[in-house]
Amino acid sequence: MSTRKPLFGLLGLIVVLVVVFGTLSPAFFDERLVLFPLLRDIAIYTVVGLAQMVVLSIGHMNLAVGRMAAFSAMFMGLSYDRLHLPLYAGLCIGLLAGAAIGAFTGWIIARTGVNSFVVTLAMDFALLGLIPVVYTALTANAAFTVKPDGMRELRQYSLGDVCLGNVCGSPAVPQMMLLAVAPMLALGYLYHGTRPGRELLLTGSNPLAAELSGIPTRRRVVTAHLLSGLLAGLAGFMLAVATGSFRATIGEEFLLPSFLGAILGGTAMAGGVVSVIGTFLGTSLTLVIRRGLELVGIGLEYLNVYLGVILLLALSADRFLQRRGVKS
Amino acid sequence: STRPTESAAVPTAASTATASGPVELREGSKVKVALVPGGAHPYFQPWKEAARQSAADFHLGGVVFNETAEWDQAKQNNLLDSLAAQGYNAFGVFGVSPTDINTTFGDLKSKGFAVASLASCPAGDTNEADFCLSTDVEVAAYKAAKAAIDAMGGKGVLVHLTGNNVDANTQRRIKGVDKAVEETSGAVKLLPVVADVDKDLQTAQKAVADLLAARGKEIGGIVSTAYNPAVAAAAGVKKAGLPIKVVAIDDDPEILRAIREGSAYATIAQNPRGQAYVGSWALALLQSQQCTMRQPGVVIDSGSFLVTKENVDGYDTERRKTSEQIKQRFAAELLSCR
Amino acid sequence: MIVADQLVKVFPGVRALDGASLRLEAGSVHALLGENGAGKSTLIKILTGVQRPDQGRLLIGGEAVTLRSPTEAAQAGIGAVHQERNLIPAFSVAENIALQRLPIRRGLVDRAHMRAEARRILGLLDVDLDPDVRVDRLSVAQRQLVEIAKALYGESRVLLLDEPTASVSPAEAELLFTVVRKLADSGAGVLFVSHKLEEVFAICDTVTVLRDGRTVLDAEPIADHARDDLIDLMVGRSREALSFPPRPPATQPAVLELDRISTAAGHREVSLSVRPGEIVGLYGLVGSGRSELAKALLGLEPIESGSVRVRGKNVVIKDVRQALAKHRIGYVTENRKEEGLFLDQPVSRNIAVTVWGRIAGALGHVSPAREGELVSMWVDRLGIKLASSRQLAGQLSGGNQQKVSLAKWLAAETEILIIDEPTVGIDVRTKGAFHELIWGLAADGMAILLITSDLAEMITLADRVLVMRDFRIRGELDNDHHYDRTSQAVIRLIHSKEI
Amino acid sequence: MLIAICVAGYLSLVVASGGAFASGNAVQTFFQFLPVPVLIGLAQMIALSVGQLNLAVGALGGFLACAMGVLMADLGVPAPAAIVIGLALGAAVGALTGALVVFTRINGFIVTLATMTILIGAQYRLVGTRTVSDYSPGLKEFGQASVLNIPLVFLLALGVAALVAMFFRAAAPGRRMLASGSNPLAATLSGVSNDRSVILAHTLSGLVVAITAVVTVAVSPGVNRSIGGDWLLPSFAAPIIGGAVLTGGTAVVLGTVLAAFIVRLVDSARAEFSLQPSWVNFVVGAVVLGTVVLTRARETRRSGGSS
Ligand SMILES: Nc1ncnc2c1ncn2[C@@H]1O[C@H](COP(=O)(O)OP(=O)(O)OP(=O)(O)O)[C@@H](O)[C@H]1O
Ligand SMILES: Nc1ncnc2c1ncn2[C@@H]1O[C@H](COP(=O)(O)OP(=O)(O)OP(=O)(O)O)[C@@H](O)[C@H]1O
Ligand SMILES: [Mg+2]
Ligand SMILES: [Mg+2]
Repeated sequence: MSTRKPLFGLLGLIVVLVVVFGTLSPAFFDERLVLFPLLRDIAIYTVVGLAQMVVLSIGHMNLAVGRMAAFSAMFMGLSYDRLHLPLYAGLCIGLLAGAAIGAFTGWIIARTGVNSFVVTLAMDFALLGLIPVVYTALTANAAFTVKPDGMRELRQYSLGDVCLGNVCGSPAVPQMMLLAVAPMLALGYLYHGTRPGRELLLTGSNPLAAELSGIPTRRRVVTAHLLSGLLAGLAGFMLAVATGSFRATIGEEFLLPSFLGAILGGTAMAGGVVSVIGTFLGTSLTLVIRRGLELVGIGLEYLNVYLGVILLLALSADRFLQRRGVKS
Repeated sequence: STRPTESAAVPTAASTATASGPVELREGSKVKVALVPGGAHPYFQPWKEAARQSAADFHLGGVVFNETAEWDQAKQNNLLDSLAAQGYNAFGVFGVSPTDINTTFGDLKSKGFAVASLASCPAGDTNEADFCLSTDVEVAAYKAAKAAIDAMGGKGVLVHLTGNNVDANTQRRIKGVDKAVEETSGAVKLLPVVADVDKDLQTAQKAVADLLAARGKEIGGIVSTAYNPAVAAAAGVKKAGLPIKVVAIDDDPEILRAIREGSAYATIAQNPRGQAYVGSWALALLQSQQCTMRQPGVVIDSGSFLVTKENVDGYDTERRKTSEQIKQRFAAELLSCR
Repeated sequence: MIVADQLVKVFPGVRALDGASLRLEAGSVHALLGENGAGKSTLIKILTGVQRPDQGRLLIGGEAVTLRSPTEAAQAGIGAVHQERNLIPAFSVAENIALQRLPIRRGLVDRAHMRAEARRILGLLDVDLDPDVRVDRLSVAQRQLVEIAKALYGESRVLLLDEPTASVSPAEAELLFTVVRKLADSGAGVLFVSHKLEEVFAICDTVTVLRDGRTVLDAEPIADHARDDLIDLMVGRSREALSFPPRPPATQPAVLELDRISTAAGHREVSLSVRPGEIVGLYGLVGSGRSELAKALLGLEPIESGSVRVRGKNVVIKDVRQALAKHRIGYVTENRKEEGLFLDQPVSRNIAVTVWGRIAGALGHVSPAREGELVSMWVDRLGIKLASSRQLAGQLSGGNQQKVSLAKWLAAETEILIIDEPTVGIDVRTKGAFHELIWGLAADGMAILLITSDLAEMITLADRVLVMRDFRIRGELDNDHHYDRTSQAVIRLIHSKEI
Repeated sequence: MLIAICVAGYLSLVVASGGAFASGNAVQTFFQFLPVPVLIGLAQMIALSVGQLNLAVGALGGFLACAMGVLMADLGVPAPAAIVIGLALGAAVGALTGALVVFTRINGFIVTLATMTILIGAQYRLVGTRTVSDYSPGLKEFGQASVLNIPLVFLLALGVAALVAMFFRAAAPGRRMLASGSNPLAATLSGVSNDRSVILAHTLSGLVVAITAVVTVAVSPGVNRSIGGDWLLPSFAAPIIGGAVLTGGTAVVLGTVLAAFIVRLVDSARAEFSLQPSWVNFVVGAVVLGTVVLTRARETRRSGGSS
């Protein structure tokens, strides 16, 4: 059972869909208006998917991804608004906050042994209570609207603005993509090349056997949730930069896409199997479908229907071809 | 009835006498207007009709109504980009997130499009769109609370039901209601606001029922500044048979029906049709380079109207008149045209 | 009555069956022998409709059939005990037995009938089990008995038993054999897979031997073959003689000492010690508390009183990681499926999990080359049969899984090793190799505590044998590796009234 | 344990409200809004019993509620016929979902997510942004009716819960579903078809969602596209707090009902004490965690590993 095959399937699906949508609406290849924002979205939601993937790797879930992103973004907003920190210093503070809340959640799970679903759900509610309190106390409009230097550039600049001599990158690729590529590389290395990463997978595969093999399973549970909080925070930052302000509603839409991206990409719900590239491709697939439908001009009457149907058809076709491939 | 307040700009003020005469759109066929609400909501339904009508009346290249933003600012931004890629070049937008929408407007403007903020203005003091044509939500909420307080006889206990607590517009509505209550200097007591009950009809219904079960006897009036709680409050009060005055917002058929049968006392109707119709026209003038805004980012009130059983059948006439006046005001004071 | 003709079954990377044939006659007990990974279980899965052959035919009563599911096989009168335990933990014994065909009355499950039927079958096996108790409350051996009862449910004419005695005590196995004989005498056909050749000779009439998925001996009377012939046939070449060079008596001070340990699990006043270079056997009937003692030692069960000394120092071990990293103690579990293996993970990771701590560099980097080297070394040394080290552990044959479970702890290079039932389901040749290996480890100075229910194994390997009953040590004897003498002494200790 | 928390919670509310909470009207209001969480919890629990998830509970419920509303209000279909159509439609969508999971082998999570998206779209197609309220007064009366201040719809939900409990306890298909959920391989070897279990689970889940939709149509002032939008998380929370396991093999009907009860208690407390919504969220978080930790602490240490 190699894990390569489904990934090629996903990639193929994406290519086919891009070609179809591109034919139906040539505007699909508009670098500035379509590809750039599409890739920016893919970057953001890939990070969201990774935040879920790391907890799925130990067979847990994080229902508070969105709210952890908001929590983290709140600290970023605070440090820009109150401490007037530069962009990346604030980012670090926010990421620390995200990692802390994630680690705390993981610690509760490890200590009590209560199902991660329940703990993260409870954490979601608690943060849902906490965050608005802070925002309404500190801001007029439930958002930190200060824009530190560099925020606008980060939102708008593409690789086209990065040149080595005369060779410039593609203007279709937002610089923000780098913020997704970095954690992808880091996680890929973690899971494939290092001891803690593999221990996460084994903890997910069979917690009892992991414990009996000398893996510090509790510590791994904390690690996974810490990473999840950290990545959620990063995604919150990226979304805030992309939309304009650090607000309480950051991350409200993260929950389902976080699972969708990871699971489409081949990460197992039961734990033990992850795919970083898969998460990227799974996320891309869903966003390409949505963007394509939008460009073809589908109204709300049909948008969601088509979205679901195309997803099902595409995946069924993929499975069908795969099975044929195995047989022949 | 309610008295106009100082903060509610009266749109009719100086619009009849114009120096330059009526402005006619000369060439609208190159202008394609996209009307983009924050998501699907009964409030925006009149935009659809207005889109059709303005396209016909002003011979525009096209007017599209697209509600697929699904109340997500990132999705809305994408949608706007997609529409731009499809050739739309003028945008009337209800921003999902009032604190973020200026960024979106800025992006659109920098790409050379005409942009109007419709039905809601950006939070804060600046508006990066060419103009903002909307009800002042704070004023609308204030009027609603005022109406409820009047109906209660100026004293008693009032409750405010509203939507997403961390939305800037919700905060404005809360302010509006608070202000109306403060003006009674203690005669009316306001219970803690019940927010976050607009997600779905059942949540709203449950919140209303629990509220009535716990406090029904003391409550004299309910102001709902969101759709689902309004529907639920009208039904809940009717079922409980309590003499509570319900004042709703907007004029969805369901709410008008409640007013007709008496389960709701009044509603504050806004002017979505006018926003879309006049907005499209002004956008076309701007995008076709025929006119420019004298004062970019200006905020124009599209009007709000108290609807009770008495005027439920006639308020729309008044509203249409208001729209016409707004159009004249654009011509007279807001635009500078070649 | 049932014939498999030239079956071929291919898995990615392996030809599990490659022209395997089998003729099972009514009224006989037929042995199916072969090394680990020879394809025995695969053949049984095909006969029960769990898997479909890629080529070849199945004939029942002379007619070609296709079995599409276990239900169809059951309808054709075929019942089976599969190698892996397959019970629903939260269901009662009775319901597990009857799951194949739940009795229905008025649209609902007829529990009274189910219970009565379960009681009848358990009675047949002379097993005293409450049909209403949940299966997850049972010990490994009891579960095995339930599986056997399950196969007998529904009056099967053909009974396929895949290592049914792997983890039951000799007495219980005896009972099973009586039932099997009775069934055969009444005209049923029984296929019996076991790595315990004594059993095979005791109850089987005919024998088929598989090697690498091919039938190399086709349904011959077992009386025509000597034990060593059969082993040669399975292995396919002459075996090297086992060598157990004498080990010098262990003289160094004990590295592991338990002093009057009492645990929450129920152990009372348990004392024992193991020296470097010594193999101490812990024998007892199933359920006597040996595995739980090992787990308590590793911190998985609370120790209530008494002390544990490692290398002379009093220690409190919190978890396995500490045991491994700090005290260099390892534990090979008896329950490979639930506690030993990561079934959905590659074999390489299953083996390497204990060595990462040792080979990881900065930032926890694990060198793939280093890891691969270690893994392939242990795969070779234990003769683990696999397509590649990236194959998932769950795809290995039962015996090979057991080897992986052991390899993990051998690779860990601990100084103290507790081995719990190491050779369950392991073929004769490998068992010999295992024994040699364990012997060699002790000779190299490792302290070994061996828990096994296989008395022969115990007597082959142990220097001293401790006998446990009801969570207490009932006595200790020095082992002179003389089977009859020692076994009698052990049995006497087990059944002694009080000490 | 859950029962103790329920009773204690209810009593303390009664005491805190100075007895008002025990009054007929308050009791009726309390139970009026319990059937929906109970039923969606059960629908989810049925899917969980075979190790599946049903992300489409809310979307299917909303779609069916709107479909029945439209049938009655716009097409003039009589209420009983509309209900039968709704129930059949729910079961059919469930069966189709199950069949998709089985035949395409696509992860149930993805399949139900896709059907969820489709159903949300369909619901919007049906009603757009309007609220449909002009339907069968008889049905609405049923929604408001009660005996001894206990609403009929609540009794209906209890009846469904009892049937579901009975199904899992004593009916052969129910037992087979649990076997599949608990250990698919063992189930296969015992002649249980996991595929059939999965299809049956989705079908029943769809049917229970349809019953929820009927209740919703009966108790709501009207139906619109927001119906069902907030069901997803509660549908998981109830069975999981009640003790269900995500990997399958458990059916905890009583636990699901009690968990829904606890969440409803918090709701009522919010109104009783005019709590800020943010505080309510805090309280829900704390109560959920507290309940589960207590339940967990009571369990013997020996059973099972973590999570
Ligand atoms: N699902 C599977 N996928 C891949 N390979 C498999 C699978 N099942 C069995 N195999 C392979 O088929 C071969 C035969 O396995 P089988 O289980 O039949 O052996 P066996 O004779 O029963 O061995 P043992 O005595 O160890 O139980 C082994 O090499 C095994 O790895
Ligand atoms: N009938 C039973 N009901 C419940 N639990 C049982 C029963 N029989 C055994 N057990 C469990 O098994 C434990 C003893 O098994 P343990 O594995 O420690 O013994 P063992 O001597 O190692 O035997 P084995 O050879 O089975 O490993 C008991 O403490 C108990 O928890
Ligand atoms: Mg086998
Ligand atoms: Mg044991």
